[in-house]
Amino acid sequence: MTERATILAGFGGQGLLFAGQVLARAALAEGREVFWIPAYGPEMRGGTAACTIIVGDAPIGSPIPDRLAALVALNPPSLAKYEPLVAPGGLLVVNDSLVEADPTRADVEVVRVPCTSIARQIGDERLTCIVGLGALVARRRFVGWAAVEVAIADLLVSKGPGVVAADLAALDAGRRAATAPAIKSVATV
Amino acid sequence: MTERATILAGFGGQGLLFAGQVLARAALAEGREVFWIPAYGPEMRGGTAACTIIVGDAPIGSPIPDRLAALVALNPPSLAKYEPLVAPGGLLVVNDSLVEADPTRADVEVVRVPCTSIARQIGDERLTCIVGLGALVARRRFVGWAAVEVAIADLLVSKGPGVVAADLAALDAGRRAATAPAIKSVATV
Amino acid sequence: MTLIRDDRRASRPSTEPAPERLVYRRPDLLSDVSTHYCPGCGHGIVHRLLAEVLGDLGLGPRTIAVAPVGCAVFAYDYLRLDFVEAPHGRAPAVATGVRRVRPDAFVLAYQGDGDLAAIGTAEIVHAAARGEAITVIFVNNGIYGMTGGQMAPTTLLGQRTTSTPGGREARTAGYPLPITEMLALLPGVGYAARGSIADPSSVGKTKAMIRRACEIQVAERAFAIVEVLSTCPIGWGMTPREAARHLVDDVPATYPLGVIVDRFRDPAPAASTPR
Amino acid sequence: MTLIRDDRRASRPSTEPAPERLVYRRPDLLSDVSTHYCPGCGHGIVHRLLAEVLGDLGLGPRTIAVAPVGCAVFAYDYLRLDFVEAPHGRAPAVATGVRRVRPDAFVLAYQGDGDLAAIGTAEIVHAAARGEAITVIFVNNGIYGMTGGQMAPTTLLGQRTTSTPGGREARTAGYPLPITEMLALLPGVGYAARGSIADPSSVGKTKAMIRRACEIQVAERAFAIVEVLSTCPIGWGMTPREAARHLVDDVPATYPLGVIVDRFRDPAPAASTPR
Amino acid sequence: MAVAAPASRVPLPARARRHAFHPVEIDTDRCKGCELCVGACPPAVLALDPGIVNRLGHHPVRLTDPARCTSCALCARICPDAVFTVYARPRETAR
Amino acid sequence: MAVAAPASRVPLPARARRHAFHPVEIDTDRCKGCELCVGACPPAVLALDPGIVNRLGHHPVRLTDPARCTSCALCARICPDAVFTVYARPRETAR
Amino acid sequence: MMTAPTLPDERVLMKGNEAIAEAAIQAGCDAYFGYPITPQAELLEWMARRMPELGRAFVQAESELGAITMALGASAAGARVLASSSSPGMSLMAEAMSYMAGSELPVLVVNVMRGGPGLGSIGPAQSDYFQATKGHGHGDYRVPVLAPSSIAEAIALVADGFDLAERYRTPVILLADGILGQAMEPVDPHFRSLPPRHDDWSLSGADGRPPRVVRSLHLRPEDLEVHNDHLGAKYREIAAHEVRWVGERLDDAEIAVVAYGTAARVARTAIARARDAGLAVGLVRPISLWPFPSAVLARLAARLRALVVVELSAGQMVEDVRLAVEGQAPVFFHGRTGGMVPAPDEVLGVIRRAWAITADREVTP
Amino acid sequence: MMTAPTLPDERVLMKGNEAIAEAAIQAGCDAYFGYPITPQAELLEWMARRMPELGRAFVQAESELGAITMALGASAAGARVLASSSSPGMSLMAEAMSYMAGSELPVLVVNVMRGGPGLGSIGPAQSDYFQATKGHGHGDYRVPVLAPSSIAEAIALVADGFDLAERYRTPVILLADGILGQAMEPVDPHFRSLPPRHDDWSLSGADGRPPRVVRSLHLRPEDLEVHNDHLGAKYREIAAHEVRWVGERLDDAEIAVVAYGTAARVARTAIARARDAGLAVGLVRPISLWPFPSAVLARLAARLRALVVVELSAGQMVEDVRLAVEGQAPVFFHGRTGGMVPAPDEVLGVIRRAWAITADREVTP
Ligand SMILES: Cc1ncc(C[n+]2csc(CCOP(=O)(O)OP(=O)(O)O)c2C)c(N)n1
Ligand SMILES: Cc1ncc(C[n+]2csc(CCOP(=O)(O)OP(=O)(O)O)c2C)c(N)n1
Ligand code: SF4
Ligand code: SF4
Ligand code: SF4
Ligand code: SF4
Ligand code: SF4
Ligand code: SF4
Ligand SMILES: [Mg+2]
Ligand SMILES: [Mg+2]
Repeated sequence: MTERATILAGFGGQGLLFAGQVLARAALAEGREVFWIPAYGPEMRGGTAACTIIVGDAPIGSPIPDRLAALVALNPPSLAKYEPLVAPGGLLVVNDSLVEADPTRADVEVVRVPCTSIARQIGDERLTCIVGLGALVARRRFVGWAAVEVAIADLLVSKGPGVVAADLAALDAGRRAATAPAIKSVATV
Repeated sequence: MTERATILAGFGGQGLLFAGQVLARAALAEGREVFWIPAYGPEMRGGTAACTIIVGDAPIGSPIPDRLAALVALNPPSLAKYEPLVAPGGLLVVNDSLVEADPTRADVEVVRVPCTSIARQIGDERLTCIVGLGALVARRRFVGWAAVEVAIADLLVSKGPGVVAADLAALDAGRRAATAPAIKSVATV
Repeated sequence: MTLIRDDRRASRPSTEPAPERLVYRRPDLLSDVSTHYCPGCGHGIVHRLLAEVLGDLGLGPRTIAVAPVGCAVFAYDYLRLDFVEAPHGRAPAVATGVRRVRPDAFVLAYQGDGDLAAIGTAEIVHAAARGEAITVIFVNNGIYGMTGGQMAPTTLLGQRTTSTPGGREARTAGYPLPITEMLALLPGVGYAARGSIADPSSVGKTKAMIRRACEIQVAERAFAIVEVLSTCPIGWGMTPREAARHLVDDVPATYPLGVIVDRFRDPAPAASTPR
Repeated sequence: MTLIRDDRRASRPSTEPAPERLVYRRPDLLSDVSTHYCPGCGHGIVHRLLAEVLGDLGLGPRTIAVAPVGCAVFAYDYLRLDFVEAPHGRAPAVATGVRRVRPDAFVLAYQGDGDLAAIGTAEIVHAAARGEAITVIFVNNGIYGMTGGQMAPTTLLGQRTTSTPGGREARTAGYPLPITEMLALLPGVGYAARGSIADPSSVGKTKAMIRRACEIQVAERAFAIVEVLSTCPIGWGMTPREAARHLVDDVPATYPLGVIVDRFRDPAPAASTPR
Repeated sequence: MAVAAPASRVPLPARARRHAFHPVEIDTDRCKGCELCVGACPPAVLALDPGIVNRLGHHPVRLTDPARCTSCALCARICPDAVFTVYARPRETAR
Repeated sequence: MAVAAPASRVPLPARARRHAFHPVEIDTDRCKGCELCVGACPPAVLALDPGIVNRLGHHPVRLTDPARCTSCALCARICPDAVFTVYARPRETAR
Repeated sequence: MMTAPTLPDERVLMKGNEAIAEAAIQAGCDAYFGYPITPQAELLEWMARRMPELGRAFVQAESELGAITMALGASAAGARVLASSSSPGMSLMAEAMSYMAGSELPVLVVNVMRGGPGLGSIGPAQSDYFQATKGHGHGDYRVPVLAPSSIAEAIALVADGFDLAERYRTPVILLADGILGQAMEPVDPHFRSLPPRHDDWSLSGADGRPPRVVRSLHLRPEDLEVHNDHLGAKYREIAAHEVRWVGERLDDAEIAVVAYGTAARVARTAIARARDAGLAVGLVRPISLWPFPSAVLARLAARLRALVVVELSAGQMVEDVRLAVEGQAPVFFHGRTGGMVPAPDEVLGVIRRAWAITADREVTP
Repeated sequence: MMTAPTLPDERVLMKGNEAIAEAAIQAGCDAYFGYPITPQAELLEWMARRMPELGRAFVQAESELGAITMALGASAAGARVLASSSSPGMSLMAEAMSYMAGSELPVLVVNVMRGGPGLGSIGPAQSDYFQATKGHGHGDYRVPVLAPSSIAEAIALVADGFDLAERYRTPVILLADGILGQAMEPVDPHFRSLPPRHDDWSLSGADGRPPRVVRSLHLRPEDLEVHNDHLGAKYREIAAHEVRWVGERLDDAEIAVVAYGTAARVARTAIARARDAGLAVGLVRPISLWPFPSAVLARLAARLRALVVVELSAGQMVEDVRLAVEGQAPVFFHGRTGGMVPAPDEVLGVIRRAWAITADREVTP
């Protein structure tokens, strides 16, 4: 199967749904099949939130993946809830700013990125998930990097170049954090 | 089968439902099984009305009889509507005051009784159907005459002796009309 | 003799010349059949008034009417108008659906008091709140006629019905509902009035109200309602003449007659003292 | 410093001695959990006031409460009271059912404005018309919070919501519904008032209204309703503080604050001028 | 006693008006005998006809004294069954 | 940057009050950072703590200057999350 | 009509609607909520008179929505509750029925069925079978449905219905039709009474105990699934223990007519005529429509030459018969709709046709 | 979310609720009536923005009762009408659905199903199958039910739904679930448009023609039966001509999974895994739930070793499958409820079990 499923999960206000849309739109631009779905519901408001994106080369089957290619866990409950779904060899991006605990899985690749801190440094906590997305795409090319950048620019065109620039900066910071050896080593702490 | 089905039909205001109850209660008093049902509905209000009574010796089967032992038709539409249901050899009491037409059936016993005129003479058109009932019971002892009289007295006990007397008079007038040879001959006109 | 002059107008549909010396004849918009209504039932009078007014205003061919569930469910058999049947109480919503897709139609809803003031409370309140451009004829006979004379929200205190055999008691069965006064509070309501059909003179005034309620829809595209106090001799256990007398003597104490609001004549609603 | 004195009373449930110098503490009837409400949501304040008043009056152990469908659906998780969940809009009917079989209970219905003033219009009107001895807390935040910020019947003209993206227009979406004024017309309504939770002083006044609405049920066995103007920062697209400001500055022009009727103090209802 | 009469028999045919003036035509077959018109008629010239039962089972109303009818049409105004057609007395007789 | 703290860590333990008087206890874990209390506090001694993200994901409110707090309880009156416990200054210090 | 309250010793004539109402009263019904509709209005009217006399709760609600949610509230507060309506009104109760099933509230709801769809007619019908037994409200739930075929049986099933409702914490539907509602039959006036309702979950105020909550919301799907599993287990238990049906003349029958309620009475007359004509025909009369007597039909089907289903509908219960029979025997259907009731001779005709068509089927009665 | 109105040439990502709304608009929907409810609120919100832009009718009603009866009125007046809701709101539409079926009014109604019963959860579910296909409202009527399994298919079925509704003068239900409503998928933005609605019975004012009446009342049972017979004939015609289903990998299949909508997607993934594991499994995906593809299942069952039914319910469609199969092959069922969705591996497990249990059944694929 060529389907690759990703879950982005954390607090509301971390920009999860938007980051998911960026990923979906990038896949669309590449002519791939894609499926995007938020965890919807009132309990999500101000509480936890999540978003699933499945990218594939044929129409997507099951909308609820049981074998995740990647998980971006931006707060502690998300890690606890979704870690078991990650397929062996899958990627786990953990928000080092808010998640103290270490993942329990040994058969997945873990990347710790201080997504919240980075987002704040760029100036907006709502960029947290874009940072995570940068880390994800840096490590798993489910979609091309350029397609992601174009998707951000397209989706934010009405918000003006400043916003686009901030999002691209967050994306890139995530990429750098996920590829810098210092950060990578966190996974083994 | 020991079930005997009767339909009383005519205008609202002729006392159909009450006459039906009299018959049902008489049967009950005799320890028989009985089933009473009005044709219910708004079209009945001020228009035509009907009431079915089935008397038997075992629990009553079909509530809608297709073989009537007797029909009391107090206005023209009733005769037209229910005449075909009368079983061969059945009894047909026709209100001579309002029904000009003759029944078309040759295989039933027809009795013409001027029910409305008799009721008026007694003083209340609402007695019309009791007159018809008198004629019916005179010719077909589905229930005993005494049981009918007792039923009338019981049902009207709260209305006072005057009302009971009027009803009994109507009942008896119907009996007499149905047994007087002059009236009976109408059936053959 | 205003009444007669009214009648003469009513009997002259603009399309054909008035027969010489004709004072009153059955309006053309009434179908040529007998109604199923009980003797003396007020619905017959209200139907006739509607036929007269719509005829006078030439609205018949533009009218889409909504029939209620209640004794007037067969209104479509008696009025020569396009009709749609609404589920019990939903006539104002059905009328809204019609209104929104037929901007040129004259939209009429006919409802009884059980239909409008009980099960249909939400629909009438919100059609009024939206200022839906419809005309509602609300026939209040203080009872559920069709189902056999049970209490309606409008039933008078003390009134015996088949579901208040000891007379309506406020403690258990609540108070009569002045729903037209409630609706009159809403800014979307262009016109709200209460008439009666108790006697020929009331009938004439009610006709004028119905006329105004129709004109308001056409001219102002606002919501208009006429509550018509009516009789249900059968449900009330009275002769038609007793019922008419009761309607004159007893009912208006709870439901005062008159125009409650006419926002296109007098933007401030008449002060209404609810009981 | 009435407010503080109020608070001190609130913090002293009659059963245990007041801790020395305590000015305010979380009322006992509030459960020891976080709510799911968004930051700054007015429901939290109203819940707290209810907990305080019921605690003050010692009504908690007698209360059977009815939860609405709306953001406050989880009220039973936050208030230590017996609770039954009503289908959307039917809380007054559910409360009626409870009322009729539990004469000794204190019966409370909590409803949002979509719940009470839209789908539940018939139920609230008729519970009020019956003079059902229940107390209704009606949280009017002018929007459907739970389903994502759509227009409610109470939404202000011009207000943008997810279902009035260009702002509510009377022509197509109708006028704000002054339902509490409508209810106040009904003789069965013992008490109807409108408060707000915009600032601490309004909160205090609202608490007094809620208290009166509870007392009326107990003492007079009449229907009582308090409409609480509240905020939905998420639905309004505002920060909680902006929302509170909007509630002070803009909302009362459409929904004036104050007691609309208190039939056991002043049998003639206060003249209310609806807009 | 008369039996229910077919529609054409009882109401006054319109033509008849030309000969003896009748201010009121009554569609007898539709009358339900409610007597609202009876109560509304100022000169009291309407009454039920107990000798007739119409197709609906009612005793219909009858104009008892055409000469005293004022053509006021109050009967028509109140009749729930729109049974009446009312004519004013022709000018030559009326004035 | 501090990670979300367990409930016991941040709120001022009740015992502490005996030593240094703190007029206001804040159940930090339940605070949603709405700032309604911040706006309502007359001496403006409440503020969000940007250094903390609590279990709900919010920056909770903090009493910035206990000494200037008047124990007016307006914060408690407005807080939708019933986060506050307010004490009046003990007599010996207050008067 | 008749006044039963005095409880005479002999049989009395009672109208179906009134008998049902009085049966509920004798069974200890604490509260009634309804809204007028033909052909069940007399039930409400009986309650309007009797309940206040007895100091019990009666409310004529503003609508069926109001009535059924009042019932919901009263049941949650611990009362034994009756509500009643007829077809269009039942449709309006769909949402609340689903809520009550989800909240596990015992309420007995009477549907005196009339012709549909829509406003239809007020004649007797059985065309709400699907609604009662399957898809009325949303979600996975079932409601026990009891269908009397005489007024005496209706009286008995009222008490059974309350009993079922309370034992299993579920709404129960008593499914009658216009004929049963409007007819009078002799009944023994000594109706069954039940001990007062008792439970440990209903609401009375959290006085000296933790608060109780009655609700159908379980926002986390995980929780709702657990709840649905619990409901499912309950439904399986009901299906295992609460099937009710009556067989008549089945011993030597080669054809079984399957019919309930009024249709079963017509069938009984037709069967008598068939027997007179020498045809070995019997009757299966389901009384519980859910749970449906599938097992008995499956067993019978194996040895019958045919089944003939008679309904006052276009064919609803027949689906459950087919589902039970699973092709083991041919299933014939005869239905009348809209308020029409088949005549016994009409049903006899269908039996004869089934007899003729299946003449060469081997059966071992 | 995305704005489709500009109709770009390439595929666009659209949220299911919004795609359904836009598809209706492109298909020529004249009027929309709705009431907010999760998880279909975005459908209403899309309409709130787009319909006024286009000068078409949009009303957020006071309730689902209001919405569906506004739809009734607008349809009677000749408009192409969409209404939408989710499970609890659908329950409130039961009476009006019955009226519209009786009055033969074309309206497309979307149900974006959520977990029940009662308030339940807002998670995706398929537990309104019974309601949609059988007993929703009272009386003998049926409603065509179309169940998409992807957003692109939902778009296509919207136009088909209007078309069916108008050709047969009937309400039609589009049965989706929370996942289809909330998800985004790429779609071709060129949706099908239909010619304007046309008929000779709807209301416009009796101008120069006799008055027309739209109604469901036929008070005389004789008349109502004639009307029901007419409806029945129409339903038989629909059943004969409008069955829609898709088969996948059935040629050599020994087991067929039967599933619709979201469950079918899970099944597809499970079937792929089963095939990887060497099991010959195919998929029957009903698209029209009524009329149900019974004939094809009956045909298939004769040559399969088993059928596995997967639903997001406690078992509803499975009854129709059993009814179709009539015991020719064993029918296994797997359902999740309350908003839970089975994982593909879970379904794979059921397939494996069915495979194992039926190992000794002779089949001729
Ligand atoms: C949903 C529903 N509930 C109840 C009924 C029964 N029903 C028919 S008419 C009616 C009320 C009639 O009262 P009203 O509206 O006052 O009209 P009236 O007959 O008095 O003119 C009722 C309750 C119905 N048809 N549908
Ligand atoms: C029958 C039904 N229709 C719609 C809904 C969806 N719904 C849930 S809450 C709600 C309205 C909430 O608004 P409001 O009552 O104002 O409460 P708030 O959330 O604003 O406090 C709606 C429409 C539902 N649950 N049931
Ligand atoms: S029952 Fe009442 S409202 Fe109905 S027709 Fe008879 S008199 Fe009129
Ligand atoms: S959506 Fe609005 S009403 Fe609901 S919890 Fe959030 S702020 Fe409060
Ligand atoms: S027109 Fe006037 S006077 Fe003549 S019958 Fe009629 S009411 Fe009487
Ligand atoms: S008012 Fe009309 S129906 Fe009544 S008695 Fe007079 S003519 Fe007949
Ligand atoms: S008690 Fe008053 S002064 Fe102290 S923090 Fe609260 S609002 Fe501010
Ligand atoms: S009002 Fe309450 S929740 Fe809001 S910031 Fe202040 S303490 Fe926190
Ligand atoms: Mg009425
Ligand atoms: Mg709200």
